[in-house]
Amino acid sequence: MSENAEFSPRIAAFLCNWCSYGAADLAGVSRLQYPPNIQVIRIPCTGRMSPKFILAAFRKGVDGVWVSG
Amino acid sequence: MSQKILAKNKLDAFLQGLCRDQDLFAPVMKDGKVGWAPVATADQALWDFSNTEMSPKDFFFPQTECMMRFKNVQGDPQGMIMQAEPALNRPRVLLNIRPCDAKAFQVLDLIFVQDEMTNDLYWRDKREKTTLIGLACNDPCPTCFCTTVGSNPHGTTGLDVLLVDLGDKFLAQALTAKGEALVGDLPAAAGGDEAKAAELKKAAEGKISGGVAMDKVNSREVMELYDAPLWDRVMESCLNCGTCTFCCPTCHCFDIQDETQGQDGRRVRNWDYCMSWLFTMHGTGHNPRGTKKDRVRQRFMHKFKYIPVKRGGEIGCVGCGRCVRLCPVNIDVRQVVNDMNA
Amino acid sequence: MRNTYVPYPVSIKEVRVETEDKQLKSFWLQFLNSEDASAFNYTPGQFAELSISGYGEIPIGIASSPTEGRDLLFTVNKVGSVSSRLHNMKAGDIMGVRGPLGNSYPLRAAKGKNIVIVAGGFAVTTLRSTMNWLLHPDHRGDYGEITFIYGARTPGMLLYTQEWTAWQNSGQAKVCVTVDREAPGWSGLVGFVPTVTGDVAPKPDNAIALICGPPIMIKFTQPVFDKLGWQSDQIIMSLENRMKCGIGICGRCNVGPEYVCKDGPVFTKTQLDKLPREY
Amino acid sequence: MFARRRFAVLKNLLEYVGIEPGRLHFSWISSAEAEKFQKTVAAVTEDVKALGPAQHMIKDIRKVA
Amino acid sequence: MEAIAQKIREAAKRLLSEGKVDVVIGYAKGTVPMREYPYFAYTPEEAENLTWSSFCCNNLALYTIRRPGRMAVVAQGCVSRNLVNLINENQFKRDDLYVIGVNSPGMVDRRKVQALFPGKTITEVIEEPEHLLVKGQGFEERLERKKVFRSNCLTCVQRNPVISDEMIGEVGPEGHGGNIDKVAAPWEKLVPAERWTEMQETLKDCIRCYACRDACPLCYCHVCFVDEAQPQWCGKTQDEADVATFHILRAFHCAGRCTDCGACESACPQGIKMRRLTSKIEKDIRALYGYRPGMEIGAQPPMSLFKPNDPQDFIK
Repeated sequence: MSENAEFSPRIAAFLCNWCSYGAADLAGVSRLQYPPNIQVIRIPCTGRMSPKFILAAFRKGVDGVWVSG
Repeated sequence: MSQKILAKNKLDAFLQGLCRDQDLFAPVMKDGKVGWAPVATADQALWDFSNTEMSPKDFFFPQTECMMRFKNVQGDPQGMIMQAEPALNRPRVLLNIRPCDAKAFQVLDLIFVQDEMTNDLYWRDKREKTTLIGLACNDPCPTCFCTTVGSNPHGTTGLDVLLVDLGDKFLAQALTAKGEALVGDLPAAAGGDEAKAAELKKAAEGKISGGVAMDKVNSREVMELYDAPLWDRVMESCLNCGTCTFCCPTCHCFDIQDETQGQDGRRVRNWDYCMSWLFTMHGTGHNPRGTKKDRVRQRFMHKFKYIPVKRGGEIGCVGCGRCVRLCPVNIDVRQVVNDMNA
Repeated sequence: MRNTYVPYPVSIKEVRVETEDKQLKSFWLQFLNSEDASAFNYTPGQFAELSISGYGEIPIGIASSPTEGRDLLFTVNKVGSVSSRLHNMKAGDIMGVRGPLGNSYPLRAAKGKNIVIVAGGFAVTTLRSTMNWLLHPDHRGDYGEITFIYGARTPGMLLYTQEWTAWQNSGQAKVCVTVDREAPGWSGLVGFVPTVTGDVAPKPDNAIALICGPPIMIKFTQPVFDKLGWQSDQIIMSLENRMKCGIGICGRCNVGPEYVCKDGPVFTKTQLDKLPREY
Repeated sequence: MFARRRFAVLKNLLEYVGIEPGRLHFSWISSAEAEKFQKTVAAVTEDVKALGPAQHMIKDIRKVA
Repeated sequence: MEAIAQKIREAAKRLLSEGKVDVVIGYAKGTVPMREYPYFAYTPEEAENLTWSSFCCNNLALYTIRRPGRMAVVAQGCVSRNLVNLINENQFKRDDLYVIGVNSPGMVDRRKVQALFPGKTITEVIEEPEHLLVKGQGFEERLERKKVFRSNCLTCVQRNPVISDEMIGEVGPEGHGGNIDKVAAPWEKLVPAERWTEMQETLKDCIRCYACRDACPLCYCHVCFVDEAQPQWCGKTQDEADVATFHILRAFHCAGRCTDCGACESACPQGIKMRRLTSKIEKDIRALYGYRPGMEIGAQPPMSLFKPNDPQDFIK
């Protein structure tokens, strides 16, 4: 990446299947625009979320992690 | 080989010569612990210490070592093909290494380099490019037992030069051609110096109080030792942690793993330890050394029976005493071997 | 001096699904460099580390015989991450092979003898290699009677069906293939390997037995051989243990002082009787 | 709800070891709140962007080891 | 100290000869100075080997996990709290356990003692009521015991066992005068960049031997996350991200359970101060949920509980 290019972060988004994933779906259907920086990982429930996932995401080089129930 | 004298006020000049074309390492005091670090002058190095906290084996067998790299792209002409990492580019000198640790490298040579197939180039390359200047122990610790496992506080095995501290000067014994080249220009020792060194050696040997007896271990069959009842007690308090194996100068087990990051990939080896249940676990779920007892027994059997059986009587222990000092539950190898020998 | 940790690059030439449960696939591998192919000199019973960059290595017995040419055959059960990845690979993909490793069946020392081969499940791989080697015109004349006993759970789990059918039809060997239970469309033998071995009753005179299979099969086959008067040094077995380096250093596959990867995987029963059962 | 306690402790711990607070976000969004989703994505992206590329906890295998 | 040791031996002999328990788990004298080790006495004769001193740094609660039969455990405050933890986590039944309670004198950090004699070899350490007499090659010195306590002992709040079936010696005062809140979470006062550097500095010598995990009575998972292979959560290398992953997650798994017994630091062959991480968690759990682990049988562990009004300012 060149120095001048605007920094475009990579964000791992852990979304609950029943809540935020549905919201993401609805946002898509409703044609709501949002930044393309998130990579969505669907989890069955926020209760499935483990700190291991968050650290693994950072280890793999993401710039931020977002967990949403 | 020649016996020379290295005056203590000439140490800096000697060290300057050593680090001209090579990387020079020596034991230093860091945060109250004795460890290895690069040095350039004599006062940076330690000359009066018992031994380094950890063994110096990671100079030849780093805890994490990249073996090969590859381009992680299937379909690219060079993709997925492993390329070995380049060899060490600068020779090294390890100054003030203890004779027990040097001896350990010779034991490991027998394991890392056996024949054309079992020929660890990573180990060999570093061994061949490293000169070992030993410092004889005049004051062995209470946990040292080198003389009872075929080593010696003034031992020369595996060293290129042995220094003996005579008070105001060192007696420098060249032991190999490499060593001769380093000390050849120093003034020759007088008969009295050698006699004094011999006295110090005798005194040092005399200070080693505890030890192990190996005669019955040697004569007993593998299965007799394996089935001996002592293991039920030895294993009881063991935590199955890796302390004893990681601090040990002769433990050499490792694991090989692949790692990828985007288009880069590497194959890397890490120290591994027989105390871990994962170490021998099969893909099917079967584990040949499934219990704590199996694993504790493996470590002692490996060092004191399996290695001697396979390597012409050489013992996989040099008596440095590190595991005795560092084991979190004080499992004392001397007691274990003496129980094996009982 | 060659760095023996670096695998030879090979490409996958052909993939074949072997069993009905699709857990076993065979891979024919072709060396990318012809000098590597000539350096890879092996004999039946040896194994190699299959290397998949990014995943790791697995030790697998060589199922092809050197008499079949330069390409190598491996039959792999899908269990861990490396074998699962391999099962997803296709013809043309690049991977690596490191070896040949370990010792081999003592076939040259057994010249002039009768040979009994007992195989169970997918442990038949190195014995396929052995059979092809023995039945090759250059070698067949050196041996007496050859008996091949092979069993699997169901007909669909039998490997190399075409090959053993051909051996059967050639009349060069006595081939007894069995499945555990009656199955539709199966007209061959039914019963466990130890039972079939007892029925075939191979004679111990001037013979050796090569046994390879799951521990439970070996456990029950041994008494059959004992009963028939076989001596421990006539019974030869191949072990499997977890391995990494494959060259007798890394410390995990040892059974007592012997490293399965280097001193084995082939041991006589006489040797194993003196070793801990850490396999 | 149990997760909330876990997240609270973890978030504090990661901040404590020097991971900037803005790198780790939590939110509750119901499946009907598409607009909140849109806004939160934007807010999270802004926060992370302001911090620049991550410096810690990254494993770089290209380094010599 | 020796009087207490004698009483422990007597109690153990009595329990074993009466057949009340199958084993007494206590400490025996180590083969090197300042190191007592976990000892298992099965017979009244073996009970003779039990000892008690200020070098009993292992947490014996560890050895009760998955151990069949009836056992007696020599327990000071922290060990008893871990026993309570294990009972609350259903690892064994209270009835199978006989607690031989002892007031903890405060255990001594052998590294602190050694640090006072750099490069010298200590050959013997003799216990005196308020002092330690340290002997070595060519030196002899008397140290004030309190100056060389393990840091966790200095800030201990529970020196007496919380459960005991038999108390050896007197119930002593609680605490050693240190204030945990003053020393816990030492990196809190730093800015983020410094915190990360401090953690790297703290962990730089880690050799990944996992002695801290293995010495900890909280760590009894059949498969630890560092050993999981598919997927592998934590690489095995010495890379700082791998080392940090291990320590952060290990600390996190102690949340609401750590009794600050210090067994991890005492076990570490490299002298790593991993309590700098766990003390933060211990402090948070107290601040957020008002909980101290292992103080009461039947208490619900905070991480398996929630209240509607739990803090959630951090959630958008």
